[in-house]
Amino acid sequence: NNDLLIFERGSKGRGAEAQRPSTPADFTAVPEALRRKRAPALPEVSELQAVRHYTRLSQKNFSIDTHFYPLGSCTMKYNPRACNTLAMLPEFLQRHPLSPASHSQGFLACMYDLQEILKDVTGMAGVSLTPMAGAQGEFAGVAMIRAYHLARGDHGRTEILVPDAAHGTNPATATMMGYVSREIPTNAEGDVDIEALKAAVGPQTAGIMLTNPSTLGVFERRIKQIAAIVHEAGGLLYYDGANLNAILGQVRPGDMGFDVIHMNLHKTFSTPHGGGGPGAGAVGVSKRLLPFMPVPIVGKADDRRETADVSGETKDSTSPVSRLPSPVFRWLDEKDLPQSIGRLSAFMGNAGVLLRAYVYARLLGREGMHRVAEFATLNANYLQARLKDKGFDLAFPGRRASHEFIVTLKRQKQQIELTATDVAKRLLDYGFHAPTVYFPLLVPECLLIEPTETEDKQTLDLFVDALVAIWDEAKHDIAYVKGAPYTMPVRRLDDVRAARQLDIRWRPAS
Amino acid sequence: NNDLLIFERGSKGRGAEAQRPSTPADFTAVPEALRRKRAPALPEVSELQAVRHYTRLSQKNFSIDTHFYPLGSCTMKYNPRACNTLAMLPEFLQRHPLSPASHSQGFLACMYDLQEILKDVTGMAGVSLTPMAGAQGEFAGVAMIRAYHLARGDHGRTEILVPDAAHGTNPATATMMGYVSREIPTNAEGDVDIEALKAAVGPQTAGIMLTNPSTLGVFERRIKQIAAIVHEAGGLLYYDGANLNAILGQVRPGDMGFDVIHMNLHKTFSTPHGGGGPGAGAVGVSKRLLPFMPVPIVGKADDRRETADVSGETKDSTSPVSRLPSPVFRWLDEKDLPQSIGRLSAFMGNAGVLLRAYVYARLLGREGMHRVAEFATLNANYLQARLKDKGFDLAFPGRRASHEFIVTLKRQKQQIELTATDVAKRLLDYGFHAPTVYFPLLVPECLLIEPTETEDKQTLDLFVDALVAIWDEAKHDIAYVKGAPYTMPVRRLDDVRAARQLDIRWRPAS
Amino acid sequence: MPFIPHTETDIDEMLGVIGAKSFDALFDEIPAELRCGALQHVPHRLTEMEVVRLMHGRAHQDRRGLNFIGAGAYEHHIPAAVWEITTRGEYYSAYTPYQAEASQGTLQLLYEYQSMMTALTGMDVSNASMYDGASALAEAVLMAERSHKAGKRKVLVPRTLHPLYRKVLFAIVDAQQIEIVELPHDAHGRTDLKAIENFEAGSFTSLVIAQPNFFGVLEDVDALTDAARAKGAMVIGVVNPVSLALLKPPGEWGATGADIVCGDGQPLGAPLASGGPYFGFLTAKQAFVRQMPGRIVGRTVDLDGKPGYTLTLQAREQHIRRSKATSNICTNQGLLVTAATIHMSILGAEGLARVASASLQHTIELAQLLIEIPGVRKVFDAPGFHEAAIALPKPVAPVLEALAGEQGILGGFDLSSDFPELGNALLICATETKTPADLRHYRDALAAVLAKA
Amino acid sequence: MPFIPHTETDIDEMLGVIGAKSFDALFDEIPAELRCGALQHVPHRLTEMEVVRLMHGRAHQDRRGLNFIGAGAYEHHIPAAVWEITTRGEYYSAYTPYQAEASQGTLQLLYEYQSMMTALTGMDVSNASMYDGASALAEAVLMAERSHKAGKRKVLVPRTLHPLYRKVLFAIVDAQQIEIVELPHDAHGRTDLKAIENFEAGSFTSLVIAQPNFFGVLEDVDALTDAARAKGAMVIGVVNPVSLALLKPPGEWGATGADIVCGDGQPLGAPLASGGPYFGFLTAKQAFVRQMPGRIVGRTVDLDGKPGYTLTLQAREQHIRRSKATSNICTNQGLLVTAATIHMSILGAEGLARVASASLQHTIELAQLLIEIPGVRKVFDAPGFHEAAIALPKPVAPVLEALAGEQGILGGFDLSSDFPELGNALLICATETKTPADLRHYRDALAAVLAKA
Repeated sequence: NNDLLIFERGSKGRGAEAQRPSTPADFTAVPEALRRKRAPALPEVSELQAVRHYTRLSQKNFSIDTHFYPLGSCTMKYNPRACNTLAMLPEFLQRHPLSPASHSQGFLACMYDLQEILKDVTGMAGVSLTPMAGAQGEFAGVAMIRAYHLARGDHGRTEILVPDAAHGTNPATATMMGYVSREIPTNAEGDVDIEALKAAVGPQTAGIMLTNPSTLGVFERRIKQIAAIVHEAGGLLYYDGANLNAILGQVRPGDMGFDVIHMNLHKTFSTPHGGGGPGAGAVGVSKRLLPFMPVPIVGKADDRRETADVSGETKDSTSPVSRLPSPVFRWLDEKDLPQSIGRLSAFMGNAGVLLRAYVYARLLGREGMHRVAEFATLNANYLQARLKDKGFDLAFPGRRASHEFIVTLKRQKQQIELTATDVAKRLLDYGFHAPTVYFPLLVPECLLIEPTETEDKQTLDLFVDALVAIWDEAKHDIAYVKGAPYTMPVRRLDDVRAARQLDIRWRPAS
Repeated sequence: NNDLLIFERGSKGRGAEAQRPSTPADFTAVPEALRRKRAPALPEVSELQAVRHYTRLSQKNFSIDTHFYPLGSCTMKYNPRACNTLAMLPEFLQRHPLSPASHSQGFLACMYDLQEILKDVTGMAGVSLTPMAGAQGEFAGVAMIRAYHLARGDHGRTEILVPDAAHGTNPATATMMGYVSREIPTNAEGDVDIEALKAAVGPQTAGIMLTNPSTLGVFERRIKQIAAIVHEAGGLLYYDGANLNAILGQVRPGDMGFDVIHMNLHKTFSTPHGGGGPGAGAVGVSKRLLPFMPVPIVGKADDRRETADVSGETKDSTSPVSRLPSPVFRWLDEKDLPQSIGRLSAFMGNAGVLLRAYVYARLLGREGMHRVAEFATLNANYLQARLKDKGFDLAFPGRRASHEFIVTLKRQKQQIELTATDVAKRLLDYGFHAPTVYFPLLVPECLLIEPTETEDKQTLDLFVDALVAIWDEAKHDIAYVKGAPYTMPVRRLDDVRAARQLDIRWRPAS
Repeated sequence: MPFIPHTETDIDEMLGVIGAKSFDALFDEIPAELRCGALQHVPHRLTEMEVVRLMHGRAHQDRRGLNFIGAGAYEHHIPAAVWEITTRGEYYSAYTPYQAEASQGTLQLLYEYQSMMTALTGMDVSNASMYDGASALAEAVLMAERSHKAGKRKVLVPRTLHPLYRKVLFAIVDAQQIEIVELPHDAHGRTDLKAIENFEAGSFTSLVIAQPNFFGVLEDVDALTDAARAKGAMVIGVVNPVSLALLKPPGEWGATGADIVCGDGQPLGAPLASGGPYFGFLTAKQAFVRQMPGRIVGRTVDLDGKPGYTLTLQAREQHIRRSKATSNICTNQGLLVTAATIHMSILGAEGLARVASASLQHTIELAQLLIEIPGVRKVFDAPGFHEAAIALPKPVAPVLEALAGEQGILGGFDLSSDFPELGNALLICATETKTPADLRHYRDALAAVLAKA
Repeated sequence: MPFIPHTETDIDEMLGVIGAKSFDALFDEIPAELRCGALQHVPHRLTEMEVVRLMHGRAHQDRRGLNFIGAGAYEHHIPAAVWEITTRGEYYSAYTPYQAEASQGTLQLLYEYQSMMTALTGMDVSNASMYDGASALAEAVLMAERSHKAGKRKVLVPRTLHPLYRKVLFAIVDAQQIEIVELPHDAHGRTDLKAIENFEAGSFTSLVIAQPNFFGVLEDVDALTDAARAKGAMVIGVVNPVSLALLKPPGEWGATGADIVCGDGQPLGAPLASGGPYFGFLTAKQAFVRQMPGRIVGRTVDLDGKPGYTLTLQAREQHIRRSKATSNICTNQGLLVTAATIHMSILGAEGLARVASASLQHTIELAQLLIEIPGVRKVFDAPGFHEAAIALPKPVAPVLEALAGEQGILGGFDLSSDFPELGNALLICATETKTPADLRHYRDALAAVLAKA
């Protein structure tokens, strides 16, 4: 009964009467030829049935709110509840995206402030908030690189350089922008192979896409040298902000020499991951890329430029008896930025996510930004040190961890057949979500572990205990570990069958 | 780890910094002698720790939103989510109870409307919403009966009659009001023993407290005769509205001859049970008790009496561009009702619960009220018929079920030692909350089953299957059933030890 | 049919199984002459969409103001997480944990709540909540009568107690022949200690002490407690739970501590919300646990010896003891206790202390600002908490009306009808939610209103 | 330290285990000259209490109006249960279900979502969402290019497509040398069928059909589909999902049905919310499943043979295929899909049909009312859905400004800059949320504004 699909709970003719208009549907205004003949096979359930079904389904999930979730490269830190409740105030929810600026000053003020905050945090000259996820931010970034070269009449740049440890989105994005991506190898210490880079750059180089710290969990120490090499060749530097949490308030991409950056606000600015999104992939640019930013952007109304207040904390806006101010903020669009790469969404991107990021940024404030990186790094290095002490092999034992680090089970695999998947599945039984496994691709049997700054020491210690216990279990009974998990709603699933015998939708019995 | 107390998750000096004022506490304004010396032993946790702890704890509960919950006499029906979201609109939450009427017209309009709706539904002449639960409603009702007699100079009435099947709150309330309660027996068919009643009434009778349908799940057919007997003796009739769900829109307590009624809005009007409250125990009275109602009550502002709109659906109130109307509603207090029994709460009772009840009433409307009783009764009679068909013994086999009915396991107890507790605990493993057990007291090994109108037939059928399966299990292995539950966070708990080795608070290790 | 899942097919099948021809047949035991027809005054049904619009309109009619009213209900910041979790279906739509094994979430939470309340009040035992502070006081007085060996059915209640609490107390204990005697206050706004000394030993059952009292003045709780004790009476404390982060807990009052402590839990995570739902709390010394009304949760073990939680000492309660129960209370305020427990967990002792301290400072600052206005003065000079009585040079009611109407300022509670002896007195309150700008805004507005005619 | 649980003791112990003297030591691999000092432009931190007040103030500045704008974002009633459940921590704070066994809640829900979207669109397969409708269209065009054996890298896009969708499409596919050719519309506001016939067979890869189109006019989808098919091209439908409760699903367009269907899921439970987060949906015929971008969930079995759900066909995706992936998409709009799935469950086909029908009727009624005003007329006479183009006797922008300012009415979308050929045209929309009184209110207000000056 607990495993039925919502469709199987329904009955013909049942419905949630209070939640739908009371007047029966009238199809007559639709020409016969364009009319639907058979109703779509949607569930027919009561409100209680829907509530019960989806409440119980929710309980089958691990989540930050219920479990430690050290998924590497995903920054699964606490999502403050105030960010949600404030972004869902009725006035924010009811604002139509095409409402006039006179009806939107509160929202626009938040967006303007957020742009300013992100500029400061990244050291960039301009920020556009519209990209709807990290990958779209990457797209916007590479599109700006392309637009920059083309605007200068430089048509020969056809390649994007990508380190082999990069996120898959990097080469995929390069392809979408019509570039060929060329891999740059990583050396044994986890840094970019500088000689290989030198050999690869040239007049065909449009740019390089880098994460720093990299997906290997270490800081690229020669970043200034890399920047010089690429810039000298006429290429631009793209910063993949997936790992921004590691350096927030410590070092700024703009200062490292990057020309463009995307930020995953759902990571560093703690907006919810939502079971797979929405994200928000704001982009920041150096001065030379300002004309190419995607629109819309929030600017100040020209005639009131001097009266605006950056942080928006005028008496008016905080007083419960405030009155409406005259418009201070307005949209900047294609007319303002004629060289813009254009629009990436019909409206303003994931506005509600941006509001949440804004609330989070205000809660951290100037005082809190650098602590994010400090404690994320403290937690990662602590876990790394404890696991090393327990005999686990680190992928880069000589290095500081950034906000994440890699354990490799290559030795365990060889000795006792214990794989990264086995550990991941068994961890679930211990009440922990698994780290990222098998990424980055170049480290065998790897666990990419990112504890984030919001977890306490007690939790980290219990996680170490669990990994030690699992290794011990595997030594004594590898078959048992390979049978894990045992306490989840299902045991280990057959992924091969899922792909071979494709069953990706329910169909009504006919 | 999943079983720690919140105190055990804390660490000295930890705190949720964003959620508290940033300025350190300053004790100097408090005279030394009155100052606290040691901080109270409250948890020291982060916001994430609190969120995770209480989110996971919540998952250890059965609830309407997750399980069928046929707890007899408690009316565990679906609590529409809109009732919650609308009662929690910022303006409603921020209204101080002592705000002037000019700042409260929206709230007062809702309360006024609710009073009018409840008057119509119960057939009473006046309604006061202030009692904070059913038991306080009972208190208010008996207090009004007492005030009525005393106001007439009738000081000899010292007894309240209570049927033996009554809720425990009835005699307990009589005691609180200084009355002696006298039990009236029930006959074999579940009706009040009329001869015994006749023998019991007299000049000492202040009144009788009745539920109809009774806690036995049957309708008291001779209610008019009972009313006549009590009224002739000079007593008043009190209606315990716990079972109002059974007769909503079918028969009204006022028409049956009752002088005063309380309603459990958390039952019939579907406000949340909240793990044990809050309830709301509005009282309705006949004309002769109007002067005694508890205050405050919402009335119309005298000078605008003719302009008020009962249902409040003026254009103004529904238009998003509405302007503030002049005050239409005002509080009535002791000055308006000098004979009132007074105040039962510092302010207006459980106002937020009343708002939820109001939203529910508007969603049902005139068209929906009677369906509540119809389908609650349909579900109960269907379950009763199915269980009878499966061989279970009904307490009152010759009667229609009201919205609930009683199965007795007397025979199973005698034959195979299967008790009501055993069945209750084993049902949990089948994914169903147990019915009420061992109440009413006069039916041995009883299950008082109230399915409510919001459950679907598929669910009722699965519940029947579970009861049949448990009986079958018990026939084969009674010890196994007595060991239940097996799938809950804990197995059967030792209640005796809980009472004998009292452990009702955590203490810090000193 | 809103909230009813039955299809036509279901209805036919079910009536068939029952053997009833129609819905009417299900009600055939109800005398026909009693059946009512359509309800005449219930409005027609609205869809959820329509109700949303109606209620948004109604909410809009409740104008928002800058609030300086306290008087028993306090505007504090409530962390967003509190109600986001409290309204989860598993808490919101569960009931009293009668089946302990399927209610460990609520039960463990209540055990934690009891632990927090005993820690805060310095007492031994706590129940799982009462309706509100006022009714909790009435239950405390009844509990004292039950507990006191040679009760005289007389309780001394200070005039400095919240006047609405006094009314509720009277309404609830009136029928049980308990005499309520009022104790006057002195010129500092404190209960007159000498008034107690005039009573003979053994002549009253209990003394109620409100700390802080209704004027926001701190009572000399040690002396009052010792005085009552000297007369052989029990002591009932009525306290603001937030104040306890700063103030000596009732368990440490005088030589012995109070016997029973109660109050309104609203400041611990319940929004103002027009007065409810709030919750009452009730704690006591160990000796009185069996005289406590309401639910109590205990820790025990299961069949495997694993710890778990369950309702305990149920023999006190109405569903077992009926007319001999400690109270008629059944449903309490569980959901509010859920919120309070999460609220206290998030704030912690340090957070509560900061809230208390900021509220105290803001009220002191506000009073200081207001008495800058000619003709405005403080009524009492004693140290206080959270509230202060201010005397105006004019009748209070029209001043409050002008503040509310023109400036949207809810200026406080008018003391003049309940306490005519104080003159044109106004009770003001500024919690941690108020900024310096708010306080100045009030001062300026009041000055403007008073300057007018 | 907000959101950081470390005590001083924790910090000391942890640094000790690491063997680092200070926090700075943790960053010793970063060249010192790159380390930044304090951030200068980030404002100082606020407590939650302060942020609450700030954001309530900001929300208040976003004036509420009576909204008649559609243009790609539609104001529909969303049942309260939808977001109450969607924001439960278990959905809200989980991520992409990489560990299927610990994410069966999200996975089963996505499977149900895929089933609902295929049912609604009449297609075989669905992914688990794209960012929004506009970007989903771009992905659909790229998918068609990948799927089409002899693609000419040319797509025909009607002028009746949402102008913002056209811009997004251009921005996304521009770099891949795909030619976008605009098809004109006829006097009825429908795509000119003859324009397609002028293309040679095989000369373009795909035809985009928007149903209803941006003017709210219903296209002759059967003829358009057949015309494209006759030229050997694929058909991409861009549809409003609510309209599909009334309209023929794309799977049944013409002789063969559309090949790929996309659109914005916003009308299925996402609030207007300034434009996002919404979600894009993408469904297709079975043959194209391996060319789909984005996540797809499949049903399989576990070690015990029990059914369960998992991400499948991951070989299409960027984290496996990298530069050869079907798209760079990684994170999608999972939370919005959660809301949409619950929304569709609660409304059902009947509920969606009523929403669609009421929205259609209200727009027809509104247009009817508005053309009562002298000088106001309909731009097109063709049957439509949900939106209508109205011509005013004056320039649109100042009229809209006057309506918004004085009456709080958001009167619609000004068509005159994107479609100058239509004159002073305004696109209006009245969903099921509008009452007859609202429609009259708009009529009266517009009449008043037009009468002025």
